[in-house]
Amino acid sequence: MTERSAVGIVRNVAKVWLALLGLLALTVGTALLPLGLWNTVLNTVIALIKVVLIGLCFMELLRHDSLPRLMAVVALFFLLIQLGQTISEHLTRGISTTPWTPPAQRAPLQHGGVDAATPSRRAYPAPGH
Amino acid sequence: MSLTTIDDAGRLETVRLGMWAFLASELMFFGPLLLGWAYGRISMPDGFAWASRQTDLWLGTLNTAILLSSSAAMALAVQLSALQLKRQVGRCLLACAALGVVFLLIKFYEWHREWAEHLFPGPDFAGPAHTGAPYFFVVYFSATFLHAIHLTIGIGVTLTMWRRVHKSLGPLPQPALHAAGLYWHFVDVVWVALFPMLYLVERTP
Amino acid sequence: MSDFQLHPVAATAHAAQVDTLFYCMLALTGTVALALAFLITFFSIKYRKGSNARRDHPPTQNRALELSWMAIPLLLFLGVFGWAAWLYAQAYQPAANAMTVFVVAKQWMWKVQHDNGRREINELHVAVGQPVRLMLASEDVIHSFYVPAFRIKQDVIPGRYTSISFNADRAGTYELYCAVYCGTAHATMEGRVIVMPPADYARWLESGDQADGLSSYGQTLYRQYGCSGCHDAGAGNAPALTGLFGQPVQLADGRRVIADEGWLREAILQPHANRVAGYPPNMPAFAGQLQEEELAALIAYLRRK
Amino acid sequence: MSSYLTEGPTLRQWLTTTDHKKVAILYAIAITLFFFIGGAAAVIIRLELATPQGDLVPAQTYNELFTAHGVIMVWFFLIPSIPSVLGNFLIPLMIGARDLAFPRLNLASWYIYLIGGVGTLWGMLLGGVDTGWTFYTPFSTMFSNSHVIIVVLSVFFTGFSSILTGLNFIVTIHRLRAPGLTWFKLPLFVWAHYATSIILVLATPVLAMTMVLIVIERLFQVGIFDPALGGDPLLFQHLFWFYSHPAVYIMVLPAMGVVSEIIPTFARRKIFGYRFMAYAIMGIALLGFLVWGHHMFTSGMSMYAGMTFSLLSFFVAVPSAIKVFNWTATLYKGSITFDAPMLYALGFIGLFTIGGLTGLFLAALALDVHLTHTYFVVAHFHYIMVGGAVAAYLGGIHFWWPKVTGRMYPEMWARVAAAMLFFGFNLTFFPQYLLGYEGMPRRYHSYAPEYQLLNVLSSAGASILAIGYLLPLCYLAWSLFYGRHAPSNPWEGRGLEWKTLSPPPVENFSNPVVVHSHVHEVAGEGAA
Repeated sequence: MTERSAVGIVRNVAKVWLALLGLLALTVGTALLPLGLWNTVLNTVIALIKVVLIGLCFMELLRHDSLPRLMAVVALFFLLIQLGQTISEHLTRGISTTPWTPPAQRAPLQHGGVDAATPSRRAYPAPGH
Repeated sequence: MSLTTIDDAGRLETVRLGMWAFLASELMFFGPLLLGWAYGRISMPDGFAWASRQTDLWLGTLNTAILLSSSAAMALAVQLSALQLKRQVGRCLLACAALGVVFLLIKFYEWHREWAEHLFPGPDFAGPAHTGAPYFFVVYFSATFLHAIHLTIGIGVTLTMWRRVHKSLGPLPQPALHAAGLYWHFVDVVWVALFPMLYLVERTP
Repeated sequence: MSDFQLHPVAATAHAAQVDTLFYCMLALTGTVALALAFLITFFSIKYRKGSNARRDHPPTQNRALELSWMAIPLLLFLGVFGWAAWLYAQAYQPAANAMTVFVVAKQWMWKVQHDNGRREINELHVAVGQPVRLMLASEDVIHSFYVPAFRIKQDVIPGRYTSISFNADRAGTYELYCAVYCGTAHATMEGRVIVMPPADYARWLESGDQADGLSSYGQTLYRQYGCSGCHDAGAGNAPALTGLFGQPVQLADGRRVIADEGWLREAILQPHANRVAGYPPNMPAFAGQLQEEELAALIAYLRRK
Repeated sequence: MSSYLTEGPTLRQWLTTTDHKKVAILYAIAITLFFFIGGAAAVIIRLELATPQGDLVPAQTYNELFTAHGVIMVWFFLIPSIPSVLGNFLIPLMIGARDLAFPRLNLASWYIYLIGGVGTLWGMLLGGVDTGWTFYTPFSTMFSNSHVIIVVLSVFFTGFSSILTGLNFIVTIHRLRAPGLTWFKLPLFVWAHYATSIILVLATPVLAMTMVLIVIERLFQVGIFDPALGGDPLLFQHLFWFYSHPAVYIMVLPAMGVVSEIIPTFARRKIFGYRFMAYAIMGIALLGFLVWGHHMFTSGMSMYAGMTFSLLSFFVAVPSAIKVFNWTATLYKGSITFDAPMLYALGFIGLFTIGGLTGLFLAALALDVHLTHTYFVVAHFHYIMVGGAVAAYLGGIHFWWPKVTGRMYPEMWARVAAAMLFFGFNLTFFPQYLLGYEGMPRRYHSYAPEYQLLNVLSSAGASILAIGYLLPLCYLAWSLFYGRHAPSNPWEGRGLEWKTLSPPPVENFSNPVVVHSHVHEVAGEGAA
């Protein structure tokens, strides 16, 4: 790290802090608009910008040692793998009940959500000792 | 921790690397909650939107601002420590811990209200039971509670660092300060992700 | 130690195809394993310490060799993958004329509901050469419907339908197992699939306790629960259900779905999340009100309607 | 110079040590204990299965036994075995370091492990758990009446021991290598532990959180995985296998590392294709994260996801194949002796190959539909985990026994034990492949009579296996007191660990280590 003055440090941190608060205001502001799914997309993008700001400026990911950067990237990569593979399985699940139907007959998504109760489930005795 | 072959600068990088490995692990730890949320957001959008509207937007926003500010204080403490400004570093640490405590108090108040409004999932849940709203609140309470535990640990660590800085006679303990700072910022990063997930799903019906 | 046999009975065409794949893979992997065993034994003897084998210039690297024993297995693997995936897709593809049978699993029994209302427990009677499509539902934990002689297995999950198809081509009695651990008596959650010649099957279907057909039981429920009040009134505040089954439906949230068993089940239990475009959201949710068997009956009725 | 064993000999000093070598021994004692507890459960299971009727123990007890066997063997023996014992002891020695990067954290990992282990045993003593080690929901959260919470929390807790060990290894391997010891001079044992550590650090927390979610769902009866409140049981399986499939590589990568040290040593030549071996290790660690769904082909998950997972599973077999071929090629033009470690290593190659090849059957979709949830799977993963990982662990224990204890083990007995384990193992588990193909589901307390012949064979093999495991316990204990004193380098090994005394001094090396050329021709100025 290069030698810096205290004033310089305070000024830099203050800039980042104000940017973060600005982004917070932006994300809350857009959340009040009825954009449906786009709310979530916007929120995610803004949150990512905030995370990157904190990572680079506060957590000093730009320091000369590259290993922490590698760690952060690898962890994010595997987090996305987990999320991506599981969610894509979930989204394509309904299709599997009628596989290989010609495209004309195939609905884009036949899945109606899995949130249903099985009514009598507790009426049957659970295994006991 | 005796390391005979590593000088101080090397020690700092070793500790930073160790801390980052730990944070990578912590990030994956929150993964299942993120996945659970994404699953619910996709398959039960209405329930999630309804449930998200029950959270207190203004307290959540305030809390986010508080945590972002605490992170800035922590960043100041860590960066000023390189200049050996002992008093200023101590004050920043104290401010950081204090903001953390305020965050927790507000969070406790929110939980208290949500409990009173029967938003805790269970037999007397106040919302539509079969729409995914209870599922949302499972994620909400689990995530905020786990975050609060992390924050409590962070406050403890920060106060310990403050004591060490306050009492130290020699140069400031750079590696320990950096580690504490990284941990604090990570807790902040988690909240930055949780805030839109829990408070901002669809505020307007 | 009765009936010991190394090769399990194959009672469907699919089972025979799976066996072919199995034995081809056995030959392939067996060759590799034997070749390795031979090489290790041969080297061990030839290059044992003190032997007078030549040991000049032992290789430490050979890129061509390494790349070739990466590429060759990879190509073989891709072939095996394609073959197995194709067979897998076939197994889940029900024939057009498949007969639907509802199977409800619970700790620790299999309850079977035939189309004509005939019910059985821990037994499933089917006819030789009649393609069958099973709709599987669970009332409690995860179970798995496994018939080794058909080489099929499908987990049965609470909260939604899963399905599997088969077409038995040999009369006989075959074991049915629960293959996913489901609690204390898991090992005794067994049943039998009885494959009969068509004539015998027809006789069996008509004999026994002649309950009402599954769909007429469904019709009773349809009236009982007040479905007919809106759906048959033609008042326009609920979609008509006649001829609906198997047709595409446009939903209010923009999705287009096929009205199959899985979707109908969801639409009955969670009408708001599955509202048909152009209709008001005034149907009550039946989640928590209907038993799996009642659902099966309702769907069987809608199928006919 | 005094050895680490004579320094600080009181119990109190042992329990507060931060010396990586002593912590390794603490681990060795603990995991040996857990191995024999888990093994005892297996003995009762095999006795019960000798007859088709469920006549030895009640069904509920049987279910608790296979759960205890699985939980203890996976989390309290296999996962910590090679990394925490051999890795802990050897990584600093192999890279010329004084200790791990965070020695106190290392001791803390052991205590965390121990607390988790005691918690699990406590849960078993209270009456046990009947969910199977996979804790499938909603059975584990809504239906089981056994002590799920305490065991699940213990597993959660033990996870942190894994994470901290992995973190320690990563930092140590990055930061504490001796000058001149570049990445491609590292022993493959170190490479394997580096890859393992990445999995430990990144996969274990997912299991930990999944366990927390089980506790939340069970405690508050809210739906996360239970469909009654909108949950999805398959979500649990995704999360569980996201950890538990890479966990297989946590067990087997270190085993590959051990074998990659033993074979060149006893063939007296350099390993064939060092770089490919190192790449293969990293490749397995990476691909191992992408294939968890192959445990769920019949679970009702999406067919397209099934095909993706199946394809990726075939890819992960390629680096494993490279390793087997390269070990075999290392024998070519060697000068081979057949001491006990080498017998274990050769046994490892054979058993791992069979386990790996049968894994291909399970990766193939249509075959998996028939074979999954049956004894075929049981046989497959025992070939990898017991035939592979445990054989390599025992081989490694024998190989480095002189270095760790300063004593030689009795060679003849060790060879007998290695042979007994090989034959006992095959007799136990090969019949289970046949049972699986014939359709016998796993976790069955009683079974159809036509399966009895193969079950009897399996139980007979298990009795040989049991003696094969007790034998090393006896003669290794004996050798601690009566064994021949070991020289610094009894096997003419070429790694850095052989350049110091047996047993090593507290500081590991008397002089700082500098590596000049390839690791196998070290000109380090270690103690001598």
